[in-house]
Amino acid sequence: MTNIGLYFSIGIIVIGLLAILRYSLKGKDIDRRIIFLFMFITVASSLLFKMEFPEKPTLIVKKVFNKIENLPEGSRILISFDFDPAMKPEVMPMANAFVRHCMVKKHKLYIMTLWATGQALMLESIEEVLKPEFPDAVYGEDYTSLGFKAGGVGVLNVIITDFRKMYATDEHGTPLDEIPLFAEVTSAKDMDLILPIGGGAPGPKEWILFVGDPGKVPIAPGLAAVVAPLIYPYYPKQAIGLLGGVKGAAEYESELLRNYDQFKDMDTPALSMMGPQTMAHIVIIAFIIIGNITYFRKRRMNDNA
Amino acid sequence: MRKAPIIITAVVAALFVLSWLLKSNGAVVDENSMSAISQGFWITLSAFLTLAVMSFLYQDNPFYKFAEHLYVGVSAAYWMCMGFWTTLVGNLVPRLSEGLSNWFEVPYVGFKPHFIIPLVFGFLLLMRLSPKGGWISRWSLAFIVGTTAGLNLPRFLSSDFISQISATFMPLLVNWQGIGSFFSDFSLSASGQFIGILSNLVVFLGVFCGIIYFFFSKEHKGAFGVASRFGIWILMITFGASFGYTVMGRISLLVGRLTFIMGDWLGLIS
Amino acid sequence: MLKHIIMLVLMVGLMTAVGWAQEEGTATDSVVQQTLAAPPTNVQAFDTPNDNGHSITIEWDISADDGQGLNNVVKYLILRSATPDGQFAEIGAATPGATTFKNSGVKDDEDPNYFPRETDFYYTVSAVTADGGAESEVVGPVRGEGQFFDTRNGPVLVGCLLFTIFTIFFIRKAKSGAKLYIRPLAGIDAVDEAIGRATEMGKPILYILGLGSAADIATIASFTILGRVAKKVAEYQTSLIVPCYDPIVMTVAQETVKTGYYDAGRPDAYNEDDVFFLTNQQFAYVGGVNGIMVRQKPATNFYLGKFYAESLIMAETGSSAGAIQISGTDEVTQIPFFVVACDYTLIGEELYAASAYLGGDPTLLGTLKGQDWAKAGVIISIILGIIAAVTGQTWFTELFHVGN
Amino acid sequence: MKRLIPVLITSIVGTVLVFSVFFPMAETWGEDFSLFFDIIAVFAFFLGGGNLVRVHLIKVLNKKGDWKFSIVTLIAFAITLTAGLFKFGSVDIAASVTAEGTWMQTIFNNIIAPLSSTMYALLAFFVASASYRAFRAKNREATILLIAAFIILLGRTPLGMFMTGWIPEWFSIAQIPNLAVWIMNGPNLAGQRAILIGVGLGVVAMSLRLILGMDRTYLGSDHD
Repeated sequence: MTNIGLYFSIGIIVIGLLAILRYSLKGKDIDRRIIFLFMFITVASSLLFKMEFPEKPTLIVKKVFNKIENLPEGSRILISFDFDPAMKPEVMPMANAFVRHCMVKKHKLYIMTLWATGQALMLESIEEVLKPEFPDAVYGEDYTSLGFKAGGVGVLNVIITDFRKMYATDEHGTPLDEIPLFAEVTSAKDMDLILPIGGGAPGPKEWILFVGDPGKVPIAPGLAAVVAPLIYPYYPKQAIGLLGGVKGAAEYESELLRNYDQFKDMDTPALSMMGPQTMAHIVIIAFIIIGNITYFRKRRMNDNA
Repeated sequence: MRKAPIIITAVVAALFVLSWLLKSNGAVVDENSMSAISQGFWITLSAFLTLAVMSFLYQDNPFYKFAEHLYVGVSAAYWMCMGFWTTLVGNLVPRLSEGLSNWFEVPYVGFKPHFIIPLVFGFLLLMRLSPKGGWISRWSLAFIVGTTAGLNLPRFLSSDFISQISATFMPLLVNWQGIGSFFSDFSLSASGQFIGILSNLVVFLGVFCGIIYFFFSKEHKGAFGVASRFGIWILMITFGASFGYTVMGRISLLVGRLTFIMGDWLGLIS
Repeated sequence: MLKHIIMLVLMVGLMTAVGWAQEEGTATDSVVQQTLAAPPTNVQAFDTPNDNGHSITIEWDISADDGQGLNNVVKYLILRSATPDGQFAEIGAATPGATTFKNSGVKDDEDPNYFPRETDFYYTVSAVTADGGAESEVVGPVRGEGQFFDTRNGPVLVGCLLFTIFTIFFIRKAKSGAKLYIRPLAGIDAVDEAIGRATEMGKPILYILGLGSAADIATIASFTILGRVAKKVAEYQTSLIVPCYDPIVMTVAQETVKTGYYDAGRPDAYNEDDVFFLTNQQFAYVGGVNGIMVRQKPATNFYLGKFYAESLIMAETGSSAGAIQISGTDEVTQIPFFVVACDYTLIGEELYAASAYLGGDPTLLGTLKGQDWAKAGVIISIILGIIAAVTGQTWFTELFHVGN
Repeated sequence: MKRLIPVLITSIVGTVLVFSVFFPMAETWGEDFSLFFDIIAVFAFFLGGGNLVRVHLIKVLNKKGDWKFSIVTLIAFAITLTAGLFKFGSVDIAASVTAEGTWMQTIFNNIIAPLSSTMYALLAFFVASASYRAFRAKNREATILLIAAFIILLGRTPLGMFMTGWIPEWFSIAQIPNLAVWIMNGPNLAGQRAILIGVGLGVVAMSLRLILGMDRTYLGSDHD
């Protein structure tokens, strides 16, 4: 049944593209609202009729996975949710994959956010992934959350030397000194790995500049696609690896699935998002080609005239 | 012609109510969550707002304007509240007043008199709202500017300058094993020397020529011009690559929204 | 110039004085011996280098039964006491295989996690098995002491000083009237052309300063270019629209435009309402700007300053409205969108250079020269660094080593 | 006078923060100033809110432009502010503002989240139309840009492997996904680094000018 729907919608898209191609051969530009409509149909139809593709992890993602995999049990890992609902579909899968991986490896998890709008998303990850999937995890002993603080780099500049000065209490109002996870932790330098997830400022770049570099803490950022190219220069010295966009997240999810049987039923939003992604990419590529045909046609017609 | 907007508004309102009713009917209720009616309302509102924003793609219209103005008001207040509770109550109150700390149930750190400074600067900043006292808010602005400058100067010098230079120090020849193996393996793996050497060479030349392109004291002629030409090509590859890479991110945002509309709201996908 | 030096010296003096006037503290204690696993050997405790004094680092060689021998070590415990034969208290643990531990704490003496400086401590490390721990010999006394200078940041300090000297030298040179050459940029010629086009078409010019604050370098560069554009606009008698995102940016922009009109000799043509505050919410701002583009159809759009995700929406709307577009930003993530959607783009630093070129302000020109010298330094260092890497001279790379 | 004091403030604050990096003894000062900054930053949110109310009130009072929509903004602002400051729906004053069951959580999940993410989602459409309209091989530079984007677009999807998966392992660089990875690690890294070094220098130079009091643009004019 789904196959029929899928072929049908692909058919419509292809016929539509051909019609535009014919139009563009006359050297005319199409209204951009038609392009908008195409994008809508493409993404909607490929969502409706599920498509999934296998993912092979690239080296840069594998390095992050191996780092978490090979850290000794009980290592301290800090995850920072530096994003808002607008970036959520892209980076939330990474955050959840990191949480799962850290918990299954029995690392100690420290969760925080530099974005006011990240607070609710941080909670969502704790409530919907961490607690139900790892019911044995004890708050304060296996994981803790510091919540949001305003100030961005100002916050980072303080926690690089002293957590308690910035956070008198955790998110629930418990003083840090009463939380076992903070018993031996003074500053962000005591972390074994930091996983900043985000795509704006303050975000992964600030973590590298203000915590990773001065404190020599390994950083493995999970990035929205828009900033990923920007973070490449920091790899591999200042960032041990990175996850870029949904594809990075999908590769990480597939690594988790491959290595841990217990995750075989987990939801894999990034992997399932790769279907619509692929279709949309193909349509965009088609539009680039059509655009160039129009351009050369137009130029030829002007030359002849 | 004046009738059209009224009809459209009426139709949208009717659809809104219909969706509210339908969603309230099917809502899952447990003891912790809100009532079915309010659940139905909120999910309908979310869907309405999503569609209102998307309608901008066709053209500007009153629904979009409504959504936009709502967003502006709500988000400004949201940031204020978050800042108030986390930073003012969380970091300032415990250093100034024991009574207030107990009232807000935050652990009192002890009286730190110098924390009156940010309080004063904060109020000075608000003076900008008054027509006459605007000039004094510059003191706070100066504090913000000074902090940014002081934080940025050493960090950018260290991470974006010195570390970036030393990251470019790469041996151009990686484990050379003779010309035969050099030309026999064009793979990306660690054993592929050709690509390893090519990558190092491209990074070196790219950084070198890119910096030459951004060199403003000399006219770009002769050898300098050639290098700067190559520099702009490398930059163009960079921009093309970034653009291509970003497309993925933008689409996932759309996927996220459509999943909500078609799944959570219309129930077409599970 | 003298003022700046005096200010710097005063600051150094102040900071040093503060550094010496810091707190002191107290401590705790224990000793037992057991023989279940071989104890760790060669234990050393020393003041952690390059810190504020509130920590001590302990290092040891792993127990003979850790990963080898009986292979029964489950963890190491680090114990501390104020006297060599007093009560030793556990202060931390390390995983098997670990050989180092940092005993650190907070500077605030009212905090339970306080770690006192300049106080003698004795340490012992215990290799713990399921049946109990085997303690090493006691080491100490050792005390945490604050270092005056963080040597790991040596390269940064040197870089800082060199760059400051370069910059001040060139600013002074520029101020003394020396002609400093700056090469012409493609985007700059386009500015005048675009203003001329708007005049011919009888349509307004739209100037967007971006989302930055008045302290952002890109915004400041944009102000200079805005001044130049305003002057030209006044000369050609076209109109200018400047919607602002930040109220402070708006006041500065109003001044800039007004000055431009004065310089062109047409102060009467200046209209305060041309430069106005729109809103400081990202997408609401985009909505407003898009509205202006669609309704007033400006012939030329300038986007110069700090931009984020809104860049593409504005540039796309502008180009579909048929405007010539000139853009420039140092926000690297947005440059590709501008390059694709606009006619001219000032890439990153070119924006700063354009403002120095157009404004002719000696401070800007001087800094630009300083930056160019620093870039020459980068190129030389990279070449030397590669030669050093090829010939295996690691000391050269070490010169650029920042951090631990 | 009106200019000297702010310039002095900038210099002192900036210098202290720079020094706290190099001299561990001054660390406490660096921390305190960062905390001051965070606190003043919250007042900047208040200033933003205040400005918003002022602008929209003026619009409503003068009945200017879309003044009816400004009422929406003002009401939304007032309701959200009240809900947040009084923590409506919260069981415990120490709990976070957006804790489970609070009004703020409802507002966030059902108004802020859909609005902000849909605003961003519009970008997907604009990216598509920009690809169509602007990615044209007009000259050499534009062609290079186009090809790079094309390879990355293909390489980031399974389509790339599908098209070039047959190429043997020893020449795997020609497989599009590998080529895409190589472009990101090679030329892209080089280009980004060149820009990074340049912009980094610009930021350093700017910070230096501000700390030394040579740049006062941010203060605006003397009369306001």
